[in-house]
Amino acid sequence: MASKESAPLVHSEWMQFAPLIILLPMMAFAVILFLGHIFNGHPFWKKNLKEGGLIALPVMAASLVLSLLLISEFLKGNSGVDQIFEQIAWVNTGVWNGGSMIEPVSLGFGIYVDHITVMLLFVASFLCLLINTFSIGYMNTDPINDNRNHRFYAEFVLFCSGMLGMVLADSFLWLFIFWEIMGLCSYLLIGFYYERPSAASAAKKAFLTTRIGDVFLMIGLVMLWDLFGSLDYAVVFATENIDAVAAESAGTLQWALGLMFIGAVGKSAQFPLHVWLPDAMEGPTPVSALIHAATMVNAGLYLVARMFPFFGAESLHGDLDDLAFVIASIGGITAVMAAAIAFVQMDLKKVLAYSTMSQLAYIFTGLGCAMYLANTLDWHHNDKDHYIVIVAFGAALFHLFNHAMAKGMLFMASGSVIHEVHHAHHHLHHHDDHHDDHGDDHHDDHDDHHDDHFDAQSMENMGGLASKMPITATAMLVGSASIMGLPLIGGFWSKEGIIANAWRVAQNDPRFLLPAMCVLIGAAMTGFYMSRMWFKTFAGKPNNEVAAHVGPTNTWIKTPLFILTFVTLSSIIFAGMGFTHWASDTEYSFLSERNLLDGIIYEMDHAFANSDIFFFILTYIAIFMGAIVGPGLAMALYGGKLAEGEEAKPWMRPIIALSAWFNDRFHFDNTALRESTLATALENRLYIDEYYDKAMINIVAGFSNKVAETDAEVIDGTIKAIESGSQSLSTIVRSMTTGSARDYILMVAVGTLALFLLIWGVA
Amino acid sequence: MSETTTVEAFGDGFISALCPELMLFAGLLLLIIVPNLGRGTFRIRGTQIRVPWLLGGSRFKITSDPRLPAWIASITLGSAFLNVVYIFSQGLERVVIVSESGKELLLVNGFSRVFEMIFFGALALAAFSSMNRLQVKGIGAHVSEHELYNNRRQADFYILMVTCALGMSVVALAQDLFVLFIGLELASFSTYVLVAFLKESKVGVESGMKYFIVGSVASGVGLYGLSMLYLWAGSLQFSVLSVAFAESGTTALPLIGIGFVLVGFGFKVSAAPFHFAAPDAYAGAISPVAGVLATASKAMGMLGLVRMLLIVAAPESSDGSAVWLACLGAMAAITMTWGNLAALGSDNPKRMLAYSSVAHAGYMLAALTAVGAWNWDAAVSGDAGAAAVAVMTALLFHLVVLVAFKLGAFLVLSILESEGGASRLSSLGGLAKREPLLAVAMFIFMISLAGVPPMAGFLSKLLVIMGIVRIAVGDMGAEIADGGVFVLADMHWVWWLAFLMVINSAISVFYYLRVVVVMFFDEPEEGREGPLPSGWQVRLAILACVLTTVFVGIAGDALIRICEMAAQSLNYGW
Amino acid sequence: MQDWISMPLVGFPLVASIVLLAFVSNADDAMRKRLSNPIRMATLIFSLVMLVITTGLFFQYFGSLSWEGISFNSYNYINRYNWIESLGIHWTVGLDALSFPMVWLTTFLLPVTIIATWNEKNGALYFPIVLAMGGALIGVFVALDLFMFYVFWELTLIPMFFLILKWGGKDRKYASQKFFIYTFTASVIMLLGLITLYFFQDPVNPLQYSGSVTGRTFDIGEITQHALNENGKGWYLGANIQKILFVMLMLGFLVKLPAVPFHTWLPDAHVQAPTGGSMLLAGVMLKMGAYGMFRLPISLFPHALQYFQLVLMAIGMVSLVWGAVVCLGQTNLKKMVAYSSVSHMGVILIGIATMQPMGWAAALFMMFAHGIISPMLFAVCGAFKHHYHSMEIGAMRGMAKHSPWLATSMMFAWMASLGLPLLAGFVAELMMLIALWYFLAAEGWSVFWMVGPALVLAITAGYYLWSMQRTIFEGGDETQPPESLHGEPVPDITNPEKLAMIILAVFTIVFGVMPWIALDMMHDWTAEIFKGLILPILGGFNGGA
Amino acid sequence: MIDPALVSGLSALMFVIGLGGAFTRKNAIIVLMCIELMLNAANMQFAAAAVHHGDTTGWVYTLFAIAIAASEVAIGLAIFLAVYGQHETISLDDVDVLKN
Repeated sequence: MASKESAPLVHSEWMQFAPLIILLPMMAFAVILFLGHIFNGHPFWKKNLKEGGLIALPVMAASLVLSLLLISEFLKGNSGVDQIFEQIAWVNTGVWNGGSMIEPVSLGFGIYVDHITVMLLFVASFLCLLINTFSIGYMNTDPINDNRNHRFYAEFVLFCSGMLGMVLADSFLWLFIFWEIMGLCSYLLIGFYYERPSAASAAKKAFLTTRIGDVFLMIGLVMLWDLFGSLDYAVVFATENIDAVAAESAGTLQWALGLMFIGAVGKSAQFPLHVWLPDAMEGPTPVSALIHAATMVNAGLYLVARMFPFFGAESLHGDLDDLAFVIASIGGITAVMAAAIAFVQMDLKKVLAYSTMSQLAYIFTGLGCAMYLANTLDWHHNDKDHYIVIVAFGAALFHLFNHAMAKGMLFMASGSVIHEVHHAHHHLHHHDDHHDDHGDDHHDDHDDHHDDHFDAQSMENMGGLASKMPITATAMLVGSASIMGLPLIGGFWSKEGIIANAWRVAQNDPRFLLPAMCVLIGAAMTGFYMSRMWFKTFAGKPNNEVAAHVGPTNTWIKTPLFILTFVTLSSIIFAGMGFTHWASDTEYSFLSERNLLDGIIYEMDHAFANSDIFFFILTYIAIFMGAIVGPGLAMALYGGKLAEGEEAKPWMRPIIALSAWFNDRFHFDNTALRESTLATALENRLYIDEYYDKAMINIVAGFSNKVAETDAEVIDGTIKAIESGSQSLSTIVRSMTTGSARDYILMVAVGTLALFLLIWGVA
Repeated sequence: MSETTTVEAFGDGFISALCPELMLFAGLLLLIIVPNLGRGTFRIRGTQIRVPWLLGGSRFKITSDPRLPAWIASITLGSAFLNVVYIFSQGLERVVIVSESGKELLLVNGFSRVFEMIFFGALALAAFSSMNRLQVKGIGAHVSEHELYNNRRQADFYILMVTCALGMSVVALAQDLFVLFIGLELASFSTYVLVAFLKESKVGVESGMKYFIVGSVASGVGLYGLSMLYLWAGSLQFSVLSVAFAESGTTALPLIGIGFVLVGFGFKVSAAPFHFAAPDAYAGAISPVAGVLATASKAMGMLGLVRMLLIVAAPESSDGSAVWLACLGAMAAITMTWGNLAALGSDNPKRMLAYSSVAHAGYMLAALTAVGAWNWDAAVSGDAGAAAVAVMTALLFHLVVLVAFKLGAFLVLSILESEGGASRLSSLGGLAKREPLLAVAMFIFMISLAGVPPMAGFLSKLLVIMGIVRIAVGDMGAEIADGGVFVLADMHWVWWLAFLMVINSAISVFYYLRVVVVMFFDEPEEGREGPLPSGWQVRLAILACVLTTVFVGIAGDALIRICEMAAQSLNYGW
Repeated sequence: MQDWISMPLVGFPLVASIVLLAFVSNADDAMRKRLSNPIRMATLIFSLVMLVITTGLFFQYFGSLSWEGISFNSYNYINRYNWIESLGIHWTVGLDALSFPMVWLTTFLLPVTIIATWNEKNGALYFPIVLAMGGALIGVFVALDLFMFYVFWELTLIPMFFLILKWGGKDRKYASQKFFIYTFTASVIMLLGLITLYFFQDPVNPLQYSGSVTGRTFDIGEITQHALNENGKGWYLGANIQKILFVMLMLGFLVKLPAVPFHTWLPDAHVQAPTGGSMLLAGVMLKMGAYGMFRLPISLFPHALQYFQLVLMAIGMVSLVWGAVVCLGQTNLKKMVAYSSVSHMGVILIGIATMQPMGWAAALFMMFAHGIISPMLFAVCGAFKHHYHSMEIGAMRGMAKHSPWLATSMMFAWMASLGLPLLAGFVAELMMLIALWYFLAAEGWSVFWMVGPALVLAITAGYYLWSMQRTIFEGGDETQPPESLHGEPVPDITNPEKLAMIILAVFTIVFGVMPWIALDMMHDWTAEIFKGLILPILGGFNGGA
Repeated sequence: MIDPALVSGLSALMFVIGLGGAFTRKNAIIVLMCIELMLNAANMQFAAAAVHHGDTTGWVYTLFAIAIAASEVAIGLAIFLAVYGQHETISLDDVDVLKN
C-alpha cells in the first residue's frame, strides 16, 4: 500500500504552503455557501461582508500572496522543474501487460512548478483577485443579485481554486480534474440567472460543448497513459521516456496529443467547438471577464503549451509537425472567423467574446508555429535555432499573458459600462414611473418599461461615454489598443512575434501560409472591430436618453481597471525583462540575458528595426494593417465628436478628434454591405449554431427517440409479447377443458391409447 | 435398517405394527355410533322396563352437537398422525403382514409410514378445519350451530374422511397390487362422495359426477391392466411381479398392463392427459376436500406409481433405460407445462390451485423419471443407489411439505368460501386489510408454491432439481477428472426436465404473485368489506401449515433425513 | 477473534423486522399511526447500530483483521454452522474485500434511506420492510454457501416486491410483478446452473462430504478451491461444461445487473417504486449482479470468462451506449435516472470484460460509487415527485427559485452521476477507460472503440444537463408553478430529506476526493485474484501460485 | 372347458367396447354401464387367468372386483340422482357449469 502521507520536499518554508493556494479558495467555497445559506438577507452579511465578497477577497489575496511567494522562490532558485510534494497516492491499482506480473499503477496528486506554471499562476491569481474586487463593485450594487450573491462568490472562489489547481497540478490527470471543476463552475456561473431561459440554455451549451472536447481529451489522456504508464509530468516529460515512446509509437503519440488538443479546442472555444463562448456572455459580467476571457479559456492554451516538451523532444524530431500544423490552422481559421463575426455584433460583450476567440486563436497559431519550429529545427544543438524556437514559444505565451490582462480589463470595463447604462436606464425608468407625462416622447424606442426590452449591453444604447466614464474609457482604450497590437502597447509585442513566426514557418513549410495569411489579415480585422467597439461606445453623441444619463462608476470597479491599465501599458517592461525567454524555456531566467534597459532597447530594436528585411517589412505591414487600416475604417464609419459640452480627458481628446475628422472625410455608406448576405451570415454566426442545433434535434434527438422507441417496443415488447403470448396460450389450453365429462373420458382414452401404442411400439 | 419381522394377521406385533390403522378403525366405529347416542331405551318385551341402551331417541346435547363428528374424526386422524410421528421418533421397523398362506399382504416400513404421515396429516387438518364449514346455506359470516348441518349429515362427511384415510393407508401398506387397488378404490369412492357432498349446490354435484365418472373409467382401465398383469404373471404380489419382470419384463403384455395401470394412477396424481376432471373437481368441492385431493390423494397416486414403476417394473438394464421412462418423461413434461399454462390465465383461485397442483404433479413425475433414469449398474454409477435415494427423498419431501402449503392455501380459500364463494380472484381482494395475518399466510403459501426461498416449497423444489441433476450428471465428474470431454448432450436427457421445471417455476410465479397482488393491492369486493367468518379451528390449521412451511424451509434437515430414511427403506437394494 | 460479528449483520435486521412486522400486522389503522414513530426510531437505531458495526469492522476494531491484502478465496470473520447438514448446507458467512464494501454500503444506505423517506406513509410497516430488505441484501453479500447465497438472493425480492406494491406509483401492480418474475426467471436458471455445478464441483474426489445425502458441499470457499486447483491445469470441468455453467450463472447476474437486453424490468420497477425502494434497488440490489459475477462465474470459470470476454465486452458496450441514448429520449425523470443506471452498469461490465486488475478494481469501485450516487439520484427524484406530484421533466421549472435545496441536491447528484471529477463516480469511469485502453491495445484494436464509451460521457452530460435546464433553471416567473400543484405553494424538501442528501453528498465527495479509502482494499483484492486465478491461466503457469 | 385365451380375447373386446362407449355416449347411466363393462372385462380376464394359472387368488380378485363394481354403481347412481336434482339432466355434455 502506497504512502498517503504527503511529505514536503521543499526548498523553503514558504513552499509547503503551496497547496493552500488551491485549498484556501476551495474551503472558502464551502464557507461562503454555508454562511450565505444561513445569513442570507442579514444586513451585516449584506452590507459588511458584501454577501461573501469580502470573505472571498482576502482568500484570493492570500492565494495571490502565496503564489507570488512561490513564484519568487522559483525565480530565485532558478530551478527548471520542481515537484514540491511527494504525490498523494490517490488511486492505486494495477495493470497486467502479459507475463506473470501485475504492474502497480498509481494516480497521484502533487504540485509541479515550472516556467509555464509560474507564468499562468501569476495571471490566474492576479486576475482572480482583481476580478473579485471588481465583482464587489459590480454584483453587489445590482438589485437583481440581491440575496444570491453568496452563490456567485462561492462559485467564483471554487472556480479560482480549479484554475489555480489546474495550473499547479503535476499531472495531466489532475489538470483534467481541475479543468472539469472549472467547467462545472463555468456552468453554474453562466446559469447564474437561472430564471432566464437563455442563460439556462447557454450554460448547458457551454458545459456540453466543452464536454465533447473533454471526451477526446480523456481518450487522449488514456492513450498517453498507455504510452508512458503515467500521466505525471515528471514521468511524461522525462527525456528517456519520450525517447522510448518515440522509438516505438510516435504515431500513437501524435494521435494522443491530437485528441488532447480537441479538448483544448473545446475549452478555448476554437472552431468548431466555439459556439458556447458568445452564449456564455449570459453570465454576470465578472464571470465573462474571469472565465470566458482571462482564465478559463486559457486552460486550453495551457494544455497545448504543456505539450511543448513532446514537440521539442529530439527523438520526436519531425514526427509531430502535422499536429503542429493542425493547431496553427485551427487557430488561423478561428482568428479570421471570429474577427469577422465580431464586425457585426451590436452587443458589447459579444464583440469582446468574439475578440477573445480570435485572440486565443492567435495564441494557438503562435503555439502551433512554435511547436512546428521546435519539432523541425535542430534546436537542441544549434543556438540560433534554439533562440528562434524559444522566442516563438515565448511570443505565444506572452500573448497569452497580454491578452489575459487586456481582455480581463476590457470585460471589466465593458461591465462597468453596462452596469452604468443599466443604472441609468433604471434610474430613468424609475423616474418615468412617477412622471408618466414626462420624457416618454424623448425615447420612443424604449418607452416600454420592461427591463427585458432594454438591452443594456447593446452598443446601440451607448455612444459618447468617454466623458462620462473617463477611467473606464481609458481602460477600454488601452485594452483595445493592446488587443489590436498598436505599437508599444501590451499585445503589440507578442502579436508581432506571432505573426512573424507564422511567416517564418510559412517560409519553411508552405502549408503554413494558411495560418500566416490568416493572422495577418486578422490583425487588420482586429483593428477594425476593436476600434468600432470603442468608438461606438465612447465617441460620438449619445445614442439615446439613457446613454446621456450614464454616470461614473464606483471605486470597487475603478481600482482593478486602474491596475490593469497600468499592467497593460507596462507590457514593454515585461518584454524587456525577457519574458518571452524565461516563460518558454528553463535555460533562461529572469533578466538573465541583459538588464532591463538593454532589454527594452533590444526589444524595440528587434521589433522596429529588424535586420532581416523580410521581417522588417512584415512588421510594418502588420502595423499598417492593425493600426491604420482597421482603425481607420472604424473611425470613418463610427467616429465622431462628443456631444456639446462634454469633454473627454486630454489623452482621449486627440483620438476622438481624429475619429471625427476621419468620419467627416471618409465616411461612406455601408448600408449595402450591412445588408449583404455575408453580413447576414455573420450576424447569424455563419449559421454554425443553427447547423449544430439542427444536428442535435434531427440526428441526436431523432436517434435517441428511435432508440427509446426500440427499447420500449422491441426489447420490452418481446417481454410483453412473451407475457401476452403465454396468456393466450393459457386460454387455448384452458379451453380444452370443455366442461363435458365426455371429453375428459375421451382424453383418458386417448392417453390410454397413446400409452398402448407407445409401449406396443417399443416392446 | 432393521431386520424384517413377519407378522401374521392378528398375530404378535400386529397391533403395534398397524396401530394407526386400528385407531382409524376405532374412530370409524365411534363416528358411526356416537352421534346416534341418545336417550333411546329398549323395552324388554312384555314388560314396562325400559332399559336405556343409548341408541336413538332424543339425543344428548353433546351427541347432537354438529361439531362432534368433526372432533371425533380430527382426534382420530390426529392421533393416528401423532402415532406415526411417534413411531418415527422410536425408530422404524420393517414389518410384513402375511396371510395364512404366507403371501405378503402388507408391509410396514419407513416408506409406508411417511405416506401414512402425509395422509393422516392432511386429512386431520382437513377434518379439523372443516368443523365449521358444512353449512346449510353455504354462506354466512357468523357461524352458529343452527346454520351447520345436523350432526348426522356431519357424521357422513367425517366417516368418509376416515374411510378415505383407511383406504389410503391400505395403499401405503399393500404388498399385493390388487390389495393396493382395493385400498385405492376405497379411498377413491370416499373422495367421490366427499367431492359431491354439497348436493344442494349445482357445482358440487357436477364436480362430483365428473370426478366420479372419469375416475371410474381410469380405474376401470387400471383394473384391466391389473388383470393383464395377473394373466401374465399369475400373481399380483409385488415380490412375484418384480421377479417376473426381472426375467422377462420386456414383452408386450406386462408392459401394456403396466401402461394401463399407469392410467389409473395417472388420474389420481392428475397427470396430463388424465387430469381434466381435476380442476372441475377442485373447483366444485369444498376447499378442504379439494385440499385433500391435491395433497393426500395425489400422494396416494404417487405412491402407487412408485410401487408399480420402481418395485414392480424396476428398470434393470444396465444403461438405466426402462420402457416406461420415455412415457413418464413425456408425461411429466406435458403435465408441468400444461398445468402452469392453464393456471396462468385462470381467474378462479381454486382452479388455479388445481392447475398448479397439476404442475406439481409434473414436477414429481419428473423426479420419478429421474429415478428411473438412474444408472442401475452400480459399477457405472458407483454410488450404491445414493442418487436414486436422493431423488426419492426429494419426491417424498415434496409430497410431505406440499400438504403444508397446498392444503394451507385451500384452507385460506375455505374461509372465504364459507363467506360466499371463492371462485373469483377478486374474492381475495383486500384480504390484507381484512385480516392481515391470513393474507400473510396466503402469501407464504403462494411463494412456497412458487418455490421462492426460504419457504419449504423452495427446498422441495431444490431437492427435486438437485436429484434430477445428480442423476443427469451421474459419474461425468469422475470422467472429466480422467480427461473426458463432455458437452451438454452428454448429460442424461432428464437434465432437460430439470430445465423445464425451472422454466415452469418461473412461469408459475406469475399466477401465484397475482394472488398476492390481489390480496395486498386490490380493494375488497362489494359486500365483503367486513371481517371474515370466524372459526378458530381453521385458523389454527392454517397456522400449523404456515409454521410447517416456514420451519421446514429454514430448517428442513430433520424432515429430509426422515424422507431419506424412508426412501432407503423402499428397497433394500439401494 | 470476533468471528461471530458477521452473523448479527444478517440476523439482526431480519429478526428485528419480522418481530416488528408481527407486532404491527394485526394493529388497526389508528394504532399503526401511533406506532409508526417509535418503529421508525427503532429501525433507525437498528440500522445505525449495524452501521457502527460495519464501520468498526472497517477500522479493524473487531479482531483487527485487515481488509487489505486479503488473498483470493480467503475471508475474514468466517462463521460457520451446520444448517441443512444432509445436503452439505452450512450457515457460512464471511467477508472479504469484495463483499465488505458492499456490506458497508448496505448498512450505510439503510439509515440514509430511512431518513430520506422519514415521512413515508404507513411507516409502521414500511420501515421494518426496509430493514428486512437490508438484512436480505447483507445476507447475499456475506453468504459463503451457495444455498445461502441463493436463498438470500431470492429473499431480497420479497421486501422489494412489497415496497413497490404497497408504496409504489400508479402502475405498481404491473411493475412489482414484472420485477419479481423477470429477475426470478433469471435466477432460477442460475439456480439450475448452481446445482449442476454443485454436482460437478470436485471431479477428483466427487464424494468428499460424508455428511450430506449427495456427498457434496455448497461451500463457496471449497468449490472455489477445487476450481482454482483444476483451472491451473486446464479447464475446470472441461471446456464445454464450464462454458455452459458460465452462461447459466451469468444469465442470472446479467439480468440483475441489468445489462441490455435484459434491462427492461428496471425502468418499470424504478419508476413505480417508492423512493426508499428505488434507493435500495439502485444502490445495492443492482450490485448483487456484479457481486455475484465476481463471486461465482469469474472466480470459478476464468477460462470461460476469457472465452466470453468479447461477448461481455459487447454487452457492456451496448449497455453503456444504449442506456445513455435511451436516457436522451426520456421525458420521465425517474425513468431517465433508471436508464442511466443501466448505462453505468455497462461500465461495470466493461471493467470486468477488460480482464485487467484495473478494470476489475474500476468495476468494484463503480459498484461502490454508484451505490452512493444513485440513491441520491433517486432521493432527488422521489422528492421531486413528492413535491410536484409529477415525474415529467418540465413539469416544474425554476426549482432553483422555488426549492433551492432540492435544486442543489439535484444538481449535485446529477453532476456526480455524469462523472464530475473529485466526485466518486469519476474515479471508476477513469479507471475503466484506462483499463479499456489496455484491453484494446492488447487486442490490437483501434482507438475508435474508445469513442463509444467516452462519448457516452458526453451523452450522459447531455441528458442530465437537458433535464436540469428544464427543472432547475428557467421558469423564474412566480406566477407559473407547476400545474400539478393546483395552486398550492411550492415546498422545498423537508429536513430529513435534507439531512439524507447532505450525508450522501458528503460521502460522494469523500470517496471522490479520497477514493483510496475503499479502493485500496479493492485493488488488493483484484491484484490477488489476478495473481491467484487469472495469471496462472493467461500469463503462463509459472509453477507456483 | 373354454380356452382361456378366447376368454381373454372376449374380455379385450368388452374392454374396448366399454371404453369406446364411455366417451361416445352422453347419458351418464349408459356411461356407467360402459364402465361396468370395462370392469367386467377385467373380471373375465381375472377369471380366465385364474384358470390359466390354476391359481385360486384370481377368483378372489374377481369377487372383490364385483364388489367394487357394485359399490361404484351405488355411488354413481346416487351422484347422478343428485345431479338430476340440481341440473335436471344427466347428459354429460349438458352438465358443464364448471369448465376452463
